[in-house]
Amino acid sequence: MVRIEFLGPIQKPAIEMEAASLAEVAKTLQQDPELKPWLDNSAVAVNDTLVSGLETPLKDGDKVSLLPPVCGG
Amino acid sequence: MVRIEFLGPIQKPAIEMEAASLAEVAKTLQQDPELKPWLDNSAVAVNDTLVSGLETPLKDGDKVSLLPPVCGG
Amino acid sequence: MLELYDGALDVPALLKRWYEEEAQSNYGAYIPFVGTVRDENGIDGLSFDIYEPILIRWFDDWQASASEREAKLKMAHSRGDVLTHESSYIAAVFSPKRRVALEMIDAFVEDFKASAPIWKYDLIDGKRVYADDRSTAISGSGILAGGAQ
Amino acid sequence: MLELYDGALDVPALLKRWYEEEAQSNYGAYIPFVGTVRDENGIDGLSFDIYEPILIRWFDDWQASASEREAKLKMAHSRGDVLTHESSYIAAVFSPKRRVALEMIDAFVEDFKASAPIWKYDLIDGKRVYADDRSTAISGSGILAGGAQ
Repeated sequence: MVRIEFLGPIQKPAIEMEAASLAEVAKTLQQDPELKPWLDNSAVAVNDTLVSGLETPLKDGDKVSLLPPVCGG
Repeated sequence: MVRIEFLGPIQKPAIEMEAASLAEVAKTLQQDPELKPWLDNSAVAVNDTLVSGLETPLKDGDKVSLLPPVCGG
Repeated sequence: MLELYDGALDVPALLKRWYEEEAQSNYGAYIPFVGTVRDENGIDGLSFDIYEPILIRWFDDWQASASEREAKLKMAHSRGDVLTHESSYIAAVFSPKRRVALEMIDAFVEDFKASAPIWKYDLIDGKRVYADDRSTAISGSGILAGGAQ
Repeated sequence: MLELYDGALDVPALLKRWYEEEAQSNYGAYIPFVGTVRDENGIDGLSFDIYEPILIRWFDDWQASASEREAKLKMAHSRGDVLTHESSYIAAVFSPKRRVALEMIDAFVEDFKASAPIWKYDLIDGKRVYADDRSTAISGSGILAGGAQ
């Protein structure tokens, strides 16, 4: 199981799913119409490291975070 | 009479002279060998306004200041 | 050094403490950037969410690159609500040389705005409204959306 | 606002007072630049001469141009002796917008270094030694020297 966390304004509780890669996570999340706009503009971190592609393999216990557009300061 | 003031590190007391223009002031100051290096690298103000040429006319009571290289901060 | 506070920052106290912490470190330049909540668009203030694990990594990477230039960074940010005319953000650079300090405070603050995992909300009539119009997608966003990227 | 002091600046007090003076002015960014005397080249400190009439004009010109961008400048500088690890200079910009503030603090500090009528001396064994190697001729210098200019 991997845990998917939605940060900041996404306002959605974390979910857990079976997934061996980010590509599988993407496929599942794309089925949620509410999430669609956030998928377009969110960055992704695996275990708190930002990733730049879907090839990242996932293992049991990994954490995937969605980071929507930011504005600190 | 115009008054010539030497600022900062020039360490020379002010002098007074008759001069109708900055060109005349320049001619007099150039005769002082001690001043030679300072003339090369000093800016000039007339009545506390920096000037960029020698054509500035002078009148009785004017103040000419020599400003050597600066380093505030 | 990264410091997070609930609510508004005590700016004079932070600026003083940071100055005194580095008073004997032989830095020639100290440049703090202080961000204050402006009274505009009828807001009562702003509110902030922070995701600390990634913020800390982002800050540590910056500290390492500052260190290569013999400089040091400090930063403080608010969590939760900060009312208008209160301050929510201070970034500061210490450096032996002024050019390094002037360039670094600019680059640091701009990268902070573009990359730091902090989300801003307007406080309007007691509600938090996500400031999407002022927010920036982190570089590399959109990989989960599928299709052309 | 331009403030001149005999000896070292009380940095925390100045940063605090300036912050509080503008707390209700609706500026979003406050960037002070603090210059501190480094312990180097065996000096005991630095010493400064200031020619106030031209410094005031220079500062007023800058304030006018800041004002056109809705910004405000403050500056404090020391006269006379300032020992190592003490501070001799603070420049600060307040602006509604961070880009204006970041660009202005850089341009202001650099022009200050190149143009402000202040002379610096190293304090070595109780003597003042003109820091000619670190000084910059003001733009337009040399007109009294005659010959090609």
